[in-house]
Amino acid sequence: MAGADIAFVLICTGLVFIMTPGLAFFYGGLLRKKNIINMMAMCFVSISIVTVAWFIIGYSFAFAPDIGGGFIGGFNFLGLFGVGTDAYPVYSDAIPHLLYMVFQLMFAIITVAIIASPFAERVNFKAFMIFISIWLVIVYSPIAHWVWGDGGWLKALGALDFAGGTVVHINVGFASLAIALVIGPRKGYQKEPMEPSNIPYVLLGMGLLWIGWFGFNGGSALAANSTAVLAMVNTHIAASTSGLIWMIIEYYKTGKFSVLGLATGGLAGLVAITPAAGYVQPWAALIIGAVVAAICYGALTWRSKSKIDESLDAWAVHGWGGIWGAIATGIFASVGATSLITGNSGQVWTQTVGVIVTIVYTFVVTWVIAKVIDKFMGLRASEEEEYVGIDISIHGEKV
Amino acid sequence: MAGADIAFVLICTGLVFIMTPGLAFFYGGLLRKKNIINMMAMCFVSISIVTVAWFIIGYSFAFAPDIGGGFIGGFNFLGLFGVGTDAYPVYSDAIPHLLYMVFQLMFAIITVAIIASPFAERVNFKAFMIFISIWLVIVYSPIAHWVWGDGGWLKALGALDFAGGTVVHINVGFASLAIALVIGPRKGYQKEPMEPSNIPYVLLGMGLLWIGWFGFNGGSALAANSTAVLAMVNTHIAASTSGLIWMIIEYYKTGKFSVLGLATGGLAGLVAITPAAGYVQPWAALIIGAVVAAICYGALTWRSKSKIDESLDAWAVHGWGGIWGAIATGIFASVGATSLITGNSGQVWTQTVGVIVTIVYTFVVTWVIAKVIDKFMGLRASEEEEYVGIDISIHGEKV
Amino acid sequence: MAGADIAFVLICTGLVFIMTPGLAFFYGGLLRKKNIINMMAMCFVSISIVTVAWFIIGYSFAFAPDIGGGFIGGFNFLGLFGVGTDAYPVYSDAIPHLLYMVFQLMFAIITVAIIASPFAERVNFKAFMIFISIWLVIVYSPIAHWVWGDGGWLKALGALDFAGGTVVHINVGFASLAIALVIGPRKGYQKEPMEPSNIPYVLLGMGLLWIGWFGFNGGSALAANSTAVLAMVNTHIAASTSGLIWMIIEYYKTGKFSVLGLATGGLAGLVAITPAAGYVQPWAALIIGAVVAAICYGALTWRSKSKIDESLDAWAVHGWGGIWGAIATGIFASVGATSLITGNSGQVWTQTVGVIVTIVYTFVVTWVIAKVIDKFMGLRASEEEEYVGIDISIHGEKV
Amino acid sequence: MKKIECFIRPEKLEAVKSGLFDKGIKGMSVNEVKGHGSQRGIKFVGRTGEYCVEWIDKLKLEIVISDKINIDEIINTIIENAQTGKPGDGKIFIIPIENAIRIRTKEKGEDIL
Amino acid sequence: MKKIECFIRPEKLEAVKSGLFDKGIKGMSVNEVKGHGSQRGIKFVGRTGEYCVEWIDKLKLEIVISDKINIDEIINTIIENAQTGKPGDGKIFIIPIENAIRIRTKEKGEDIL
Amino acid sequence: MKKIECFIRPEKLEAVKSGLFDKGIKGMSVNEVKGHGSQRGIKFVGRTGEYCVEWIDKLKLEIVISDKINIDEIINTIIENAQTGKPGDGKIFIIPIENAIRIRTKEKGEDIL
Ligand SMILES: Nc1ncnc2c1ncn2[C@@H]1O[C@H](COP(=O)(O)OP(=O)(O)O)[C@@H](O)[C@H]1O
Ligand SMILES: Nc1ncnc2c1ncn2[C@@H]1O[C@H](COP(=O)(O)OP(=O)(O)O)[C@@H](O)[C@H]1O
Ligand SMILES: Nc1ncnc2c1ncn2[C@@H]1O[C@H](COP(=O)(O)OP(=O)(O)O)[C@@H](O)[C@H]1O
Repeated sequence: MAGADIAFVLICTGLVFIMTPGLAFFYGGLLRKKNIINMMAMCFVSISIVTVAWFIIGYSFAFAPDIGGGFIGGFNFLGLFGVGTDAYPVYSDAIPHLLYMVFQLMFAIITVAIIASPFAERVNFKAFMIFISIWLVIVYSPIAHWVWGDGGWLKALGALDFAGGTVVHINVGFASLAIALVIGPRKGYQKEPMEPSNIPYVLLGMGLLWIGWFGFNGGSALAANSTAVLAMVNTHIAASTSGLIWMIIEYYKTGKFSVLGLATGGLAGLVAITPAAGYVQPWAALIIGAVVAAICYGALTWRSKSKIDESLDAWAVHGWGGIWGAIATGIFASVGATSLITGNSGQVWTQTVGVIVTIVYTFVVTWVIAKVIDKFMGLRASEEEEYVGIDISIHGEKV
Repeated sequence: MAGADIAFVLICTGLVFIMTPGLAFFYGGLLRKKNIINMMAMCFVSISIVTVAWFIIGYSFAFAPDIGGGFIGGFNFLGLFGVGTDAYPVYSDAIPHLLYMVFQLMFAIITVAIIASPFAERVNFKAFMIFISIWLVIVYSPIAHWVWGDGGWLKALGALDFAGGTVVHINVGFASLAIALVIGPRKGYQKEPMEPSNIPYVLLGMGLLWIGWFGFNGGSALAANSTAVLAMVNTHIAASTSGLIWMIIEYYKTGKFSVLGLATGGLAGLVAITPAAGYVQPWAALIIGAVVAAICYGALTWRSKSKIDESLDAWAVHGWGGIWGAIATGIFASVGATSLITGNSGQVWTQTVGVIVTIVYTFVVTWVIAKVIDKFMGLRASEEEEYVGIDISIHGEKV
Repeated sequence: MAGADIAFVLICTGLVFIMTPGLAFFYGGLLRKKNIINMMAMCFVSISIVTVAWFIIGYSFAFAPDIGGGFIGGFNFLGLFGVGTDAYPVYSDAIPHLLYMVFQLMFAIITVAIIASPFAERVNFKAFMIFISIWLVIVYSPIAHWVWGDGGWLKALGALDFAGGTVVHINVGFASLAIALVIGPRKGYQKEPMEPSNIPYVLLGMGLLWIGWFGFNGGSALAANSTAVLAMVNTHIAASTSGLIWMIIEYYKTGKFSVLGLATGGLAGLVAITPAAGYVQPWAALIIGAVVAAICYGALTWRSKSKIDESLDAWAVHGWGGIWGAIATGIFASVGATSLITGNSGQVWTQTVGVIVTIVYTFVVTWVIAKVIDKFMGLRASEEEEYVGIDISIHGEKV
Repeated sequence: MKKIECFIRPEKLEAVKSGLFDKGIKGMSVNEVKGHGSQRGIKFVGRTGEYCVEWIDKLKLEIVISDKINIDEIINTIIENAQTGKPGDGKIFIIPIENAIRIRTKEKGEDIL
Repeated sequence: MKKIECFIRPEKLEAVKSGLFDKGIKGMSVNEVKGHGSQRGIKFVGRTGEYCVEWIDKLKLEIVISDKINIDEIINTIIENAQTGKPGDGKIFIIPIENAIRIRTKEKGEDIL
Repeated sequence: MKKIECFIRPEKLEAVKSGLFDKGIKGMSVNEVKGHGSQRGIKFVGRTGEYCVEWIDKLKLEIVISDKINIDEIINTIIENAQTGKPGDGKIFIIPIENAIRIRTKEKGEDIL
């Protein structure tokens, strides 16, 4: 084991942690004043619930040796049994197994927190807590297993996913879509304006997400090395470019320079570069960032005119940003991997398989979980609670 | 000296630093609007004052070689004389002495900032500044010396305190209690509602405290090694569990899911795991976290019904969380130390001694300092200043 | 290359990054409510624009081998061509060249963001974006080249600038002054009160700037070593002292303890220690911090009574803080460099030359750029936009 | 001319507004107030239990109407849209107005409403 | 019926409210305003010195009372509880009210107050 | 005595205030409201395009004046300083006041204004 790598991954874990409070502000600021606390509560409670569930079973399902078929891990790491301070060379021989576990835990937390998007302003909080406990175990853990797990089938297939484009972003994007369809739109959706109530919160969140992403992508090298540096540089370039392009597109449409556009674009860039971060050259990061702005801008525009109230656009930004990122990895990968531009045209296809299977799995299974919970306890708050605002009615608090 | 350890402890120092601004928001948000800035000012001025006092004399009293009896350090490091960029192997041979000094400084700062709790909404700011200068030198430094100092008596006794359960939390908790008794309750306490005015600030503070605590507990290993990893994992698990349990307890009492409960519980978990962080297994962290939620919940409930206006509950959360953490370390320590569960039942007793002596010392000495200052210049703002709000009347500023 | 150094500089890069969002809050909170978002937008857009410009040409002008005369770098690193994951020993053999590039990029970003000061509350946002693109390339890059670049003339002269006192602070301070003179005061300046609308934002920004500065100064050692530790300790001491002194000066003038004074003083301390951080002893940092509070306090007082609406005082704080820091380095440097106190009285003179040339260059060139842009498209928003507030009129958003 | 001042639950604003627009009202202003009345306060949750906030968020709606409009109809519209039947629904007050002027045009009197 | 509108110092709200409750007043509304008057402004402290804010935070309290209540007594209660004797204590204005309606029950007139 | 209530654009406050002070007005109060009227709403920009906010920020200015003052002059002053000529300039309403009391001194009547 190496001190430098331990130091690096440990701090990166902290940075990924801070993304979730960051998301609480990013998302919270986009909502109406009466539901800000609830959104923050969903993000913060994700930290607690995912941690406990990961401890008990989530980590084992994702990262214990495969039980056959590459679909899911076994029970070996139940209650973190056997996960100690020695290295576990299957994943890394440079850092303690516990560190790998907690780094991965932070990924699980932020993924689950992003899923708060379609629940915004109308959630039955108790149902949300139950939902995410189940979702973590039967959606997130398996997909993480496929891509990164010991024996996972997508890994075996050769799919490239540097820091979680598939596992985190496509997954959460399409899960959010499924939930949005089950839970239905907010009362007054597209009739009343539902303007963002606190733009500085959005920007604070953006700042924290951005620095967190350095840990997310950089740390995914699992070592303080050149790959980590490359990943971090690419992350920054893609986000910067995407934010700028988004703002400019919007300027041509509205004549205003929207800082929400700048932030949303930056986020899209961060998403898109995630699977590619350690595999591509900086110039490719610039292109990936520029293109994702256009793609997600289109997706978000379409969504916001549709009947689908996927309120904070996890689908448009994480889903579509993730898809483009996965494909782009197949196009541009040139560092420690091959791709279209280095003559391996099959990689795009492999990436596409990963994308499609993930979409189908997460969409279908999430939809079923949501439906079942909705049947038994209702995913939504009562109409009156929704009117008054979730903050007061469910949390007994207000901003 | 090792680059990895320097890098690690240096960054951890930064993380511990950010806890104090975090606390400013955590505490500030819990107060009425007219006193938010004052609370933040107390936290930020603690940074300045403690730094200067630490430079001049505080570090020397805490960490210079003992002057006999294990009670206090001498004058060797006055003005940081002789504290240089070489390692000082008494504390660590892996990092420069200056780095150890500044890491410890950040601990002193956050401790002093927590003490703002009983001064909330009624402080004579000038008296506060004088109070903390004295308190640092004659309460904090000696206790730090006992536990961690070269020749400290509690260290010699074999008391375990990984990252400051006694020095920081029990100490500040009972000091706050003493101050609360001297300064007396706010005008209107328990008559008028004194509801929290900015819950998002509380959550922002929580996020910063949490990531800071990774540096606090992880960095206390003073090296980028397995112990640091274990400490960090345990920190995260205890906080997550405690927050969840607290929120659930409160749900059974009120029918609401309070995010303040989630945050306060999380904080209690962070406190309780502090002395145990590098000594226990993750499963024990889970238990420590779960139990502390109940203990601190009880303490806070009792306190808030009592006549004691220890306004932000440093006593209930840090004091009681620290006590439980210290005892729990005696029960569960199994990594690099022995305890009840590994057959060393004496450790619980050793821990108890540490707890009791700390409580008595800090309570008595703090009480005396507070009384004396109160006599000479008044700890409290005038009644009119309190009515109008400390922000406007003492700082000339308002939110 | 060394893992520890990579880990360290990479995380420091993240910390310097967070300074810009921090500045967005620091600056934003000082303005009237109707212009907060605009200020944040200027800071965040600086991230995007500087990143893209740095990628294309800025880095090359600053750090590519000199094209002769020590004035500017050549075109070798255009589009980051040849800037890869290998070390580039001219700057450091411990870290990848890409890491050095991105660390420097963060410096460029924060410098450009600080320049938003004189544009506050009256900017034509489009002109701002064009302005900073040009300014980066023909003001920032050359000055960075002089001081740190391969072949830079000030470096050759022996000027000491540890982390950018000249390049960042003096530069941006006098550039801001030039812009303020061109753009003219806000409507109602010195007639209507323009009170700060969100002091907690200022403090949040301060917290982020402070921790970021650990990365800024510490990371400038480009290695996890004793110099980094010294730089970080000095940074903290200077900031703490300066904040305290500023608050006390103001207390004697107004009878109030201004937290804005504490924060502004802290910032001045951070600025002043920047060029000296790794070269001086902690006691010197204390003196540097104490003195800068008085100097910048004077400069700010003078400025705010003058007709010059350099609205957020980049000139008074960064400009004057930087000058004092540069001179102080010539007085107190004793670690790895010589100075007045170690018998090298010429160093003060060398420092002075650096200061003067930088002031003249940045002031003149910035003034010209500003004038030209003003002529062609107007640096200022229209009168009506200024009245209504830039947030609504240019960004279509409001807090 | 009369001014109708009514104190309503915040969540009823959109309904009341739409109702009034359907009756031909064109102008109105609203602001956030805190009220005391027969509604005893709202329970909020703190760190370890409930506390009661006596001052309850309400909206104050001000609508100046011309005498040509049937005021009872307007009142009924407000009541219909703001009523929940539980304490705290609020009150409506009618205040005489002597004159009204439109700033943009300097026009005076009922017709500007 | 009359409406009492008074502008008071924010820190006096609780005292005034309690005083009024003791006199049998049940309903009132309050909101935050900024005022100008004989009080010349409040001094605040900026980065290097004082500046004066002319608009001072005040609370506007609105209480509609029935004619059965002795209005002078109410006014005195307010004055007693809101007075400091220094400029800026505020003013009380009395405004006629033509009618009052309770939204919850549709009741009209003095009795709903 | 009369109360002038006017709804104006927020950016016009300082101008209106100065104008009124020049006419000898000493006291006034202002608060933030949201209004609906002939101005159709303000366009804001979201993540991918515009949306319209119907409720527009306005300021409500309240000035109680003594009958000794020429009210038309005051109204004209307000109009002059608040007018832009575009929809949304706002309205002025005149309301009768029965009495006025200064809390500090208990004085009553016109002279306290
Ligand atoms: N006499 C009054 N004067 C001014 N405002 C009042 C008065 N009575 C009630 N209000 C306002 O109306 C709101 C609702 O009144 P409340 O008495 O609680 O409900 P209800 O009318 O259903 O009995 C109060 O919160 C307050 O804002
Ligand atoms: N003529 C007025 N019209 C409306 N509000 C007024 C008027 N005069 C005073 N006020 C309000 O009362 C507050 C206190 O008034 P002020 O004149 O400062 O104190 P005092 O009544 O003690 O002389 C002002 O800040 C303002 O809000
Ligand atoms: N009948 C009314 N009652 C109360 N407030 C009104 C009324 N009409 C207008 N207002 C207020 O005046 C503001 C401006 O009015 P608006 O009709 O938009 O402009 P204009 O007077 O130029 O036609 C509105 O936003 C609202 O706050």
